[in-house]
Amino acid sequence: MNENVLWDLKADKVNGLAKQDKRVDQRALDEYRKIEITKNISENAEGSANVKLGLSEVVAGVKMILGEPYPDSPNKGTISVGTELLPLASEDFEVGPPRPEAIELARVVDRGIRESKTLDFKDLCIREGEKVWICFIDMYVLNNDGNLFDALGIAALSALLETKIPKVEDDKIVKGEYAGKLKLSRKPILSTFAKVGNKLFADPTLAEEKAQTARFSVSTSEDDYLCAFQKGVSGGFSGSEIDSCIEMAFKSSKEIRKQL
Amino acid sequence: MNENVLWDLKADKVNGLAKQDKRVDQRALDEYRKIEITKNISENAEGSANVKLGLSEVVAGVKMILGEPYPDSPNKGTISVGTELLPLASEDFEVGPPRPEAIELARVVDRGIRESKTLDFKDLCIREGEKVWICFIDMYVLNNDGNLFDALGIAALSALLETKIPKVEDDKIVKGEYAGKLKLSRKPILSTFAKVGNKLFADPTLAEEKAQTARFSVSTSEDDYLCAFQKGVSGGFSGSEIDSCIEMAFKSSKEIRKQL
Amino acid sequence: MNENVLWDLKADKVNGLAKQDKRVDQRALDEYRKIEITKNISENAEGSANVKLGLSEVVAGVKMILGEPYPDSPNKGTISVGTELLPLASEDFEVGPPRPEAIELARVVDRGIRESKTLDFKDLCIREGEKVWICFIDMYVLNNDGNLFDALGIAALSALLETKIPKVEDDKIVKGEYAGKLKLSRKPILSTFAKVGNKLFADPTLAEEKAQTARFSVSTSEDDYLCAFQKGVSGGFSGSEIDSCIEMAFKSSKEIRKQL
Amino acid sequence: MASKKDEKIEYVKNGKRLDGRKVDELRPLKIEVGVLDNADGSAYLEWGQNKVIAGVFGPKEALPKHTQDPYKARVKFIYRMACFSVPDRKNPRPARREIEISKVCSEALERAVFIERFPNSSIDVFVEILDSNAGSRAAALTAASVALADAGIPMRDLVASTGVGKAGGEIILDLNKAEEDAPDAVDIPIAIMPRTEEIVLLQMDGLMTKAEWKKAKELGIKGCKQVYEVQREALRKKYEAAEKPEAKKNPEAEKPKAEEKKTAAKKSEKVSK
Amino acid sequence: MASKKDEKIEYVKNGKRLDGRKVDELRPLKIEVGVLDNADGSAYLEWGQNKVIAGVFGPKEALPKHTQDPYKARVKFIYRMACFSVPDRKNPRPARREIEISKVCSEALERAVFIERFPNSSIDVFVEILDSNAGSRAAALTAASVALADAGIPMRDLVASTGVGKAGGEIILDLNKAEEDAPDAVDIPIAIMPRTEEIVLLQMDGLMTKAEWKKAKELGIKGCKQVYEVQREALRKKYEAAEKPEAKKNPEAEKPKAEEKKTAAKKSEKVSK
Amino acid sequence: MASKKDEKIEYVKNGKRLDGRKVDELRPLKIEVGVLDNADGSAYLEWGQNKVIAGVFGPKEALPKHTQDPYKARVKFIYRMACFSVPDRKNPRPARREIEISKVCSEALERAVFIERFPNSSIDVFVEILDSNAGSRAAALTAASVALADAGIPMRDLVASTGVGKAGGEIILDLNKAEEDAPDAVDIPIAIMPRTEEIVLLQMDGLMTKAEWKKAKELGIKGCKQVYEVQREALRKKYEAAEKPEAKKNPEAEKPKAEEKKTAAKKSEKVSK
Repeated sequence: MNENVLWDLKADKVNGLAKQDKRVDQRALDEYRKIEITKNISENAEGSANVKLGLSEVVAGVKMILGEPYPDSPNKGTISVGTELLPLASEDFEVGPPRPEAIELARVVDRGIRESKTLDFKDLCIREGEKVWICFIDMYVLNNDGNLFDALGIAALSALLETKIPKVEDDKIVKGEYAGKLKLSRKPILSTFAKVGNKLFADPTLAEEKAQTARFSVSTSEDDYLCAFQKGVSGGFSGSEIDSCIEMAFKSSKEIRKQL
Repeated sequence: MNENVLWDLKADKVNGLAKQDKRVDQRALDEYRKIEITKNISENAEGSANVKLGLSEVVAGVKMILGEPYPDSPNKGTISVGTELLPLASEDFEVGPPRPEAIELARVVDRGIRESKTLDFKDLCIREGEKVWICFIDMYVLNNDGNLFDALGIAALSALLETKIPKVEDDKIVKGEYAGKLKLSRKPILSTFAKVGNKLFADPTLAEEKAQTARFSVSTSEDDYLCAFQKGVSGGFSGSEIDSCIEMAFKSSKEIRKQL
Repeated sequence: MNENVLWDLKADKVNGLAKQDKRVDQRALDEYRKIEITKNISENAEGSANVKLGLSEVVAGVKMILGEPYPDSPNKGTISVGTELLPLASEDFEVGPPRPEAIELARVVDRGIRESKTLDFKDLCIREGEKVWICFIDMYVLNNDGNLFDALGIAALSALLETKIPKVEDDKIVKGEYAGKLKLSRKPILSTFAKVGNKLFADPTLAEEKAQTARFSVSTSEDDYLCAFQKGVSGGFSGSEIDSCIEMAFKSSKEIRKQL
Repeated sequence: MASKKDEKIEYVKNGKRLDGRKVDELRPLKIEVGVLDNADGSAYLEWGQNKVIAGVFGPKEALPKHTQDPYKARVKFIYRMACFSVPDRKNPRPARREIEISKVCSEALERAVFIERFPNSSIDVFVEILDSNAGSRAAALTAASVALADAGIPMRDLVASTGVGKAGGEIILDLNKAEEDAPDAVDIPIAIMPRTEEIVLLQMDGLMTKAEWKKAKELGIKGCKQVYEVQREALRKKYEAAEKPEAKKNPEAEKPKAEEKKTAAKKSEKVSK
Repeated sequence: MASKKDEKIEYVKNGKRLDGRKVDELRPLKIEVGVLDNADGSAYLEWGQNKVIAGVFGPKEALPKHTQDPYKARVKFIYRMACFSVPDRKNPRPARREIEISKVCSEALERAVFIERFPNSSIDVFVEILDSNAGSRAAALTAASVALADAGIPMRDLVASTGVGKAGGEIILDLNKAEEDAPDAVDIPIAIMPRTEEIVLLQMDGLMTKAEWKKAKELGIKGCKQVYEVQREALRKKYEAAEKPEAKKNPEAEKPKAEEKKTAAKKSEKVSK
Repeated sequence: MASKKDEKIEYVKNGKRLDGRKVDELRPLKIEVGVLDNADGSAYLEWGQNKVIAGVFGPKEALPKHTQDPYKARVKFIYRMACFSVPDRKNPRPARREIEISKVCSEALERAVFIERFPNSSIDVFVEILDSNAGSRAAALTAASVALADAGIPMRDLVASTGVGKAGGEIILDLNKAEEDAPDAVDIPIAIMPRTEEIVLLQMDGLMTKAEWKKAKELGIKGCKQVYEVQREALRKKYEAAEKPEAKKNPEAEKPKAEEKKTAAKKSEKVSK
């Protein structure tokens, strides 16, 4: 059977059940799939993590690289976030330069971290105007069963929480020696919701994403801040739907934060 | 009706009229369309202009950027000219890296300015061997109704004539402060001619370009210098045709120069 | 007749003769085609050579460029090898970024030279940690009649053997003056073999490459070292076939070395 | 990336912002419709210092073929900044920021356009930013939506967009660059279809409480509705001008309406099969 | 590019290497089969510090059309390193090294797969290196070959691979990074089909004599055979687990076997003609 | 970009230039025809220090399909410089200069070739600069035109090209690098079809008066005609050699003539429809 037809049927099923407030895998509408976090999956990375969110699986790794600061913020380092949708993760992904989907994922995860101010970029300054840390967070999708936003968000944060800062001598990194851990002041969690019919599903599976008319992601902190929003897909939300998503996000993010 | 067929018909009409020394829009063979120049269309640019040449419309903007000189001319700055054929300007233009057409346009405009010596590149030197100005002229085509060469040439010159040089302190640009205007000693004007049948048309429209067998552009200065030539399209010119173009160019460029 | 069908017929002929230990051009199985080396084919290059191997023809040129050393080898310069399969060399080659075939050729030639230690990269250091020579070897295929590996290997070595080191003053190259020749301590020769049926052919022609099931290249030095291997094409070799190739390579490379 | 200014700035003082605006006041907004000759629809927009031009082509056959959807048109939205439209020269290659904005704006417009009426088609929207100072994506989306209407593309409603957010602890509409550089700045680009208030674009950067968000949401929707009025007025002017033929720029160039094009597209599909 | 260490290091002392291994001893090798849900076949492999994941899709119609071979399938092997898998961050764009490794590994696997049974098809093998420390191409090829078996692709034999070479004058199996950095280091990636000992991948870097090569060859083949045992054991475990249905990760997701797919591919070809 | 030399240099002294040439004298020019085995036509050219190789393939079906013109062939001319052909190493990626030169040379050759005889076809001309010293585009075009003739492509006339211009106030033919670096240097690449003197390529850089241009034009046309003689002589030699079969490089490799190919191309079109 044609791949697209198969997904159409799955989406139909999702839509049918949604009318009865039900999901194919019998989760509650605001319920997350099982999360498994494995830390330090790469010794070459300064910090790394593998995250399984149901059948979705991703990895993230951090490399701390010496660089020069931007002229307009001479006493600040920065972060740089990249995502690759590996072709082994889905028949839909291809070899090649990052597609808009991958760029959006990277940028939303980036904003969730950056705007939460969990990292003080001044901590990443080594010598004002000359040497700063650039914290590269590279993320790879190994298996796509939906909600890559949240899986990648958790992986990036988990990798950062493990990140050791290399020792620096004479402006060069001393391989294998570390000067301490990266300091994070918050744990921002990205929570994504799919609008299916007029229902809101937390942590959508791939089949639910095929059925969704709109998507909303919100990054929240343990001290009750909203840090970032991203609305996607060609449908809309009412203002109160957005507020419902935010309420659910604050609740579910608390649970996820415990597992970090 | 097929787009190409439509243009073939328009070109036929141009060719038919050319035999009677006439043009579709009733201009004389050496007559330019109406030119409208709007300066300072972008505050972020150090100088900018919008130019309408008939229904062709382009913009040019100048950014003065600090850079290092070439090793073999340590006391000189330089210019860098780019053109983009925006897809909103024509159904024929596409998103993507610059095509040979765009590269030729940029390079001919560049030579018209550079080779006229209107800019003394030594004026663009800040500290010999270390810091010079690179004068980036970025041009965009907003609507294509033919003769982009001349429209872009006028836009680039108009933008340069407005260009303010940013103030520099400690090798850094002080945002929003200026140390004077860019000095231009000449006003080189690019004049382009289409060969239609055995006639030479100044300032060809898009329909005339579809009918042309050859194209010739010449940049001339107010002090009677030729500064640059560019012959294009798969046809040829006799030596005396080139000379006719040059005569017409000196005449029409005087008129255009008054409107700057 | 279809191009592919033609090559299939040629390959059939190669295979047929192979059973009788014969080759289309009547060479012995371990015999090379005629080699013609023309040195200094480009004055702008610090060293250059044109090599004809039968009807295969390639050029290589060396440019010595000032650069910075890698942080982990501050007292060493380096080499960089590139290959372009020019479209004029074969109907199969196209304009565009290098294909895997071109990258493999460049990297195998690179390893043959680099790993033979014929160049002492410390000789390429000008000032430790700051200035070193980068020796760019750029190679172009002008006509492909098979065994580009060996033709390019000979061309690269011939170009290096001629290479003059530019004079340096104040960290800048003095154009047209030289401080001596590049020092090479070995003459590594790449020798390539095609497996056709169960026979091993030295220096395969293009038709023989179409018939081969596997390819093996080995770089050998005059002091009896093996410097590099590369097995290619979707077939395999027995260990003793590899050893036969190595024996043949030591023999034929001696002959080739005489012609440098 | 910009350095945050001294924290002691008061961003709202006696009900006035640094540039004299009230907290719920947009920067001056001006839209002109039908400014490009070749595009099927177009608009030029000035919004504070932002200057934006938008052009629309389509609906036309979506190419390459594998991008065609037999159930609907795609809206291809391309947002690009001119190299000189920012304080430091922008690299001409599309930045990841431009690609992301293009994606979210495409999705916002697909909600508004009756895409299901144009199977296998593409509606191409190109926006070039000629000058910028905070809020260029709202400007781009607002201009694009007017250009779509100018092209005669049938839509549920216009999409109206604005920025809203926080600076110096105050919830304010349509932040300018100075306000976006506040140490506590929050920027929320929002776009709605004003008739239903359906939110079709929503992004946010920065730290804000739920209470602040609720206030910002109200203000943002209110701002979008002001934008909507300017959009409608601009379209009204164009139609009025169209009734006086002498005002037309190029009377000869009759453009086929989208609905007619649709039929043409269908025919050409048949031929190409 | 790495700087060579002090020449006085003894790489083998009392029969033990720096990391305690014997000269003919592999680093710890662990393979898990069927770790990815969407791929038709997959494997996760740890080999010393190397960590590798491989996924296989196919056989499926080779696209674009002009890449189709009417006589056989192609094996498209893509080897990539995660940016964080090396001591210095790798640029995300594929390096020339990655492209060359992809090419030679494709060719090695094409020898093992019955490619002639799948005309016009592509068998896509993707390998991502998550962590590395010498020998990542042998790890990639070893994992890929298991993933192909997991996908039910018919093969002459598994391809088993290892590194072998020289450090400090000693011929040793499966060099680690410290050994690869020896001043006289020689690195020889080798892969064989163990049943026939046919060599399907062979590369070499460094200076070695014929006698050294002969010793290395023996040791390399021996090493590949050890790798082969681990591959077979991993596959055996998977099949045993498959017989206990409760152990299955996702019992609903029945994957079509390659042979069935082949028929399907043929059908779709007919349709597309 | 080169720094201009001291202005006191006399570029012509007692009728002689710095390199001993007269004002209307070309640098030594040598053309060899049919130097490449696989190309349908080819030429190797040395002109002063410039060394150029040109190869022609076609006419053949233009691909991709959308580049086909039902009324004529396109001439695809690709001009590239070897990285080592210039004083500083050239980046291997095609520079904007190379792309522009390729475009104007394509257009020049399309005038000379009977492109209307080969609808939907492409005639591909590749030129590689192996060494350079001012005038490489004239060298490329001159070589390409001979290679086209060698390929049996029917042409109105050969295209002959040269540089002409000004240095130290003197109008001179075929400037070398030292002359091009004169502070008042003007460089005019020109190409004509010598029988009609039709100008098919003309570019100019620098400041010159109309009177200087007229003098340069005369001199340029005269120079092109000298080049033409060398081209014809080279082709004559090749044909003479062709009549002595033992002189042929590869007697077996009979190349189909272009006119025959045309028929073949038409047949294959029918098949492919």
